[in-house]
Amino acid sequence: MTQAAAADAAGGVLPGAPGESLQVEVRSDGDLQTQDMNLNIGPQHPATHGVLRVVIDVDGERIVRAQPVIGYMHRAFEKLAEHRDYRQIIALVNRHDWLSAFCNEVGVALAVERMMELEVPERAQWIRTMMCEWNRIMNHLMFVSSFGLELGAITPMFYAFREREDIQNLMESATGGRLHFTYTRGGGLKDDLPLGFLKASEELVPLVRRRNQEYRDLLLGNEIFHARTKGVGALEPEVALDYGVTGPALHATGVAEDSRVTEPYLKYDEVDVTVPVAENGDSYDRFQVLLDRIDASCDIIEQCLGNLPAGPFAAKTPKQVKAPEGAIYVRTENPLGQGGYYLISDGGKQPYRLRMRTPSFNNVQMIPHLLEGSMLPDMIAIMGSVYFVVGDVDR
Amino acid sequence: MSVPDLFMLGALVLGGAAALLVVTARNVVHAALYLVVALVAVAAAFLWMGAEFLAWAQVLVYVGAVVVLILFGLMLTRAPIGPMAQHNENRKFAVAVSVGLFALLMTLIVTTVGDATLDVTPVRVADLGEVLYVQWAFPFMVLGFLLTVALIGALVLARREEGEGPLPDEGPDDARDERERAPASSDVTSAPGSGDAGQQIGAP
Amino acid sequence: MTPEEITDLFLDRFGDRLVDREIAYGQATVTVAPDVLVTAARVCKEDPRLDCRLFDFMTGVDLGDEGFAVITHLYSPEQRHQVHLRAVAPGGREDPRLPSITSVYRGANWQEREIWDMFGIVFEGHPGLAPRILTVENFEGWPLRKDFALTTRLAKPWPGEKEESSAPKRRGKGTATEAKGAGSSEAEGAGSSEAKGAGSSEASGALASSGSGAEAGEDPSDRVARAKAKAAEMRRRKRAEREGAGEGEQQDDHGEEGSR
Amino acid sequence: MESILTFDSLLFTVVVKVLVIVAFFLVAALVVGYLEHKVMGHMQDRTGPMEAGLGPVKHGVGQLVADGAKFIQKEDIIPRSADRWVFAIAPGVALVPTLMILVVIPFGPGVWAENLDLGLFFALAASGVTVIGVLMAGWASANKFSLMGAIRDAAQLIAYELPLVLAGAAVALQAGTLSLVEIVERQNELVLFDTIPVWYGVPQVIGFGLFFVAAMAELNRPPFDMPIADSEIIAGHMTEYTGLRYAFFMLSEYAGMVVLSALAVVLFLGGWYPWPGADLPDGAWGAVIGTVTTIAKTVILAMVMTWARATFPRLREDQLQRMAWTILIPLALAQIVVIAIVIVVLP
Repeated sequence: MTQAAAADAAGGVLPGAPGESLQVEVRSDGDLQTQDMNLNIGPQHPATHGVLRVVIDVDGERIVRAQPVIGYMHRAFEKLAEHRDYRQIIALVNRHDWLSAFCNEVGVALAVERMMELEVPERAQWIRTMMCEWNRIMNHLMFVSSFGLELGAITPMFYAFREREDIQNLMESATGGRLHFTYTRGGGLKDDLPLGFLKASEELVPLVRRRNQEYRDLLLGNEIFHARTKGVGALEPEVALDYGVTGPALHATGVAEDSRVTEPYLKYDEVDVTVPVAENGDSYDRFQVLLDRIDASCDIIEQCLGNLPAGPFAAKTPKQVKAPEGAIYVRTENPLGQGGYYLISDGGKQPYRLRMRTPSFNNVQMIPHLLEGSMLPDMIAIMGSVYFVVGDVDR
Repeated sequence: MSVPDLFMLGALVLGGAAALLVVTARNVVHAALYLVVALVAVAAAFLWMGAEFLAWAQVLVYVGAVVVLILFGLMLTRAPIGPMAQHNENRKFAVAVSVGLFALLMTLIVTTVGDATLDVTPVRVADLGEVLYVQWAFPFMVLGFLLTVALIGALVLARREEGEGPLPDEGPDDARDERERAPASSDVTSAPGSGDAGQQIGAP
Repeated sequence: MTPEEITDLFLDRFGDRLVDREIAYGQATVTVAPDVLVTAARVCKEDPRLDCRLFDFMTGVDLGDEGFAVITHLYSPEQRHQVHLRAVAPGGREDPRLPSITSVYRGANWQEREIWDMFGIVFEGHPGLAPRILTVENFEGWPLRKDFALTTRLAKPWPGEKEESSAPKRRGKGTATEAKGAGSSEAEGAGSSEAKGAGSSEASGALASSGSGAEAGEDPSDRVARAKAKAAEMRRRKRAEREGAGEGEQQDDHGEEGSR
Repeated sequence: MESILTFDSLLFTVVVKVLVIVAFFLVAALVVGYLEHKVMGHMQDRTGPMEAGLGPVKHGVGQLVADGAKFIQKEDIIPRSADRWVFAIAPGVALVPTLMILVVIPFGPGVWAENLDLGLFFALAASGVTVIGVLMAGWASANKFSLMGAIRDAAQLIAYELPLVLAGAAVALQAGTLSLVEIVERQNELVLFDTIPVWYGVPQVIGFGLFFVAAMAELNRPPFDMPIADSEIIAGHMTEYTGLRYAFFMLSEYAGMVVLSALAVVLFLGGWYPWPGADLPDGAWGAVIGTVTTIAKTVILAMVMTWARATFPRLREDQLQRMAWTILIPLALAQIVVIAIVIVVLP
């Protein structure tokens, strides 16, 4: 791996320390002497979605070497999880990918429930499914807006946040949270849906659909957008699988691996789940898949609304949630890709080990593969379309 | 001494000082910036002598294009901040040559022009156009043709370098093919280009 | 392939090099000897019957005295089956070492770096484990090992450690008021509103969040008073902490207050 | 024609002209800046600051004034490794050429500071000097992002100066003069097919488009804002600037919008005449109507630039260069040839 080799060559020290601001290295191995400039994109940079740092070497505007540096947001969640009981972990896993809080919650709840062989009421499962999809739309709107912004189109940001706000209000009415919902409990949900939630949902779905079409027109219908994204950062399906890239980035390469379909959880086996795919795996396709996924989520929400049964919203659980001894791996299709919790229990109140498999970690690892050889402005188009949340990378 | 004389003197002093600084500055970017001052002072001198067109052409071509290219090239290759140690062994030789050249030119100018008085009535652009496009139309066109040939030749040279250069070719990606050697192409095309602009504007 | 077929396949292929096989929750875990780990990974990827092309994740596990194990999860998008490939690192707790599978899966690079960072397991043949990927460069120790204590827990033991029965009385009479369907609504069909009594929904809310400090069936004014008392208590505790060593993470304070 | 700002004393005239130009420069930049904020805000379904006002007029009109006051108070930071004096004077160097162009722009009959024989040439020459300030800022900041921004800006300017100059040259060709005042006058006399009075914007619609696009590229306006692309190189040459110096850069951007829009109005949209072939009354009324007309047209063009900013993503640097060298410049040259032929053939 080039980045690791680079770190080794530098004696394990990454280039770009504060003092060497304008030091440039002269390469003399070719006829034409050019100077590679060493640039630190991040940890404080407008385009890195948080504190991701990418050390790049540029030759003019072309990136010769790229090396992501992560860990600036490492909060030791896996260690903390070993010192929390299961209901506290639900509040904990809200935090690593703050844009997909509900989907994360569901993952850990599913792991515990499956180990305890807990029967979750139908209603709770349907509500969870619906909430996952609302959360997915919220997440995708964020990336739709920020991708436009990174390419220099400021307007989609304001538009998408309008819908995001509506969905946030909707979810807040049910969960009490705007970002960290903590709505799931082992065996069900914290609370039933409030009055008027279904009506509001039903009104919101067509609105989101209509607005989604607007984004399509606004961005996908733009010549400059095409020029900036088509053929940029094309990812091959084999490489994507090799790196463990999942989610929209994988679907854009034509691989329709989506655990909602291949390994259904919650009520995904009872609804029609469309997995939008594309062919080329470039930034344009990744973005298109993202927009299509919003529509697909709208479909699922409508089905959930139609199928929502009456009944209890939480199962009767023992006072102390204790997973039996053993290990289980639960995969969920999070908005950014496949999320997973590998839970090893020794029968106690706390997990013995909880491995958080986050989509962003694998996605970011793949980024140098796309960056090397591309241009500096393409870096923005690539990093903005691989879709990651830095908290999800570092955990 | 009249007001124009004072201005002229000012321009000469400023330009002379800037020109001296250009060669003595220890920082190559500073030198380029002093060059801007020197060139602007020359433009001012042209202006006071009634050669308005020449003055603005000086600004457009030399300040707006040539110096920008110099700065551009410096920054692309290396533009260290702070003074540089200059290990130029030809320094004394350079001084001798420039002093000699200056003396030669001054002698030539003084002997040929002497103390002739200058007519500072501004030249109308229309007259300039008349001279360039009617009286000297043929030499002007030859000049334009030569510049075009030079332009195309430079382009051809730059192109070849791009294809066979030491840059590793990394694949058939379209975006990669588009990377242009920006300094080379702009270098080649813009200097004659600015001349082009001058031609067109001079048209009556 | 069913998990049974997968374990059988490994048994055929590796014989006595297959240390252990286990099927739990429909997931097959095969433990191979460290020297065949790379081969096993290659088999997973290239054997057409397995065809696990999606590299999912790797994780280390602290096994106590036995040392450490590393589990690699692999998945086949076409066949929709998964394999947990497990290997116990020889070298015990002092010098755990395993061969690197970066030559098989590119994605293993960062995952192995993370395991090295967290458990100190050295992967032989890895292009470069250093610098530490998640912790800071000069971090000492291996944080996810069980003998690496969480500082906060040293300063203040986990409140939830106490058994449920010894928890304060105010834990609520949740079970008494378990009105099973009461909290649910008659939300049938489109647009119908969910009518429900506030009190009853709270009861089952407390039930669902088993012991999350939810107080069911109590007078609201009581709750307000207690919330105030709790806030005062929190403030007092924080002040005491500040005056004391001032260490310990604030976020760990909410032991029993939980998520409410 | 004489400028209305001409008085008996030369010195007094000069002082008045300088004061008027600087005042107009500041006010125009402020107004266009405010309009951009508000127009873009409403396009984006948001209002922005609405409370700050000047007296009874609200709708956020006082916001930019307040921002200006804030900029003045802010600490002026010069990075330690920066080249101090170059860093310090760079914003001024970037600002002055824009101010200079304003000298030759006629706003109404008699409403101009100087009617140079070579007005157009002067304006185009001055507009090319702005980049020196940017290069100085980018280099002196001792910041790699600044340097990249400056280099991009220089490359962009070199590429777009040509279409700008060539589009202007085509107008000069048709008008037969380089004086901006005379260009406006001749433009108003243009009658197509002996019946339809039109401005140069109609026969030279390609030139107008080229000029406008090139002007936007020169001003680093989106979608040509790579030199200050915030998501790529933070803010390009402005990265290290704070306070008043930063405000200077912003000022030169907005003033540049005004100046180049006004230049486009003068060259292609009939200057101070409200409609083609119009006749303005002599004296003060004509001057007032003419000035209002010019300013209105200028603001409309500036708002088109704002519209583009709210609509388009950013182009890539190489795409921009490609566009300049392979589309705009050949188009501009072809246009000049066509116009020259037409002028020779048709008397």
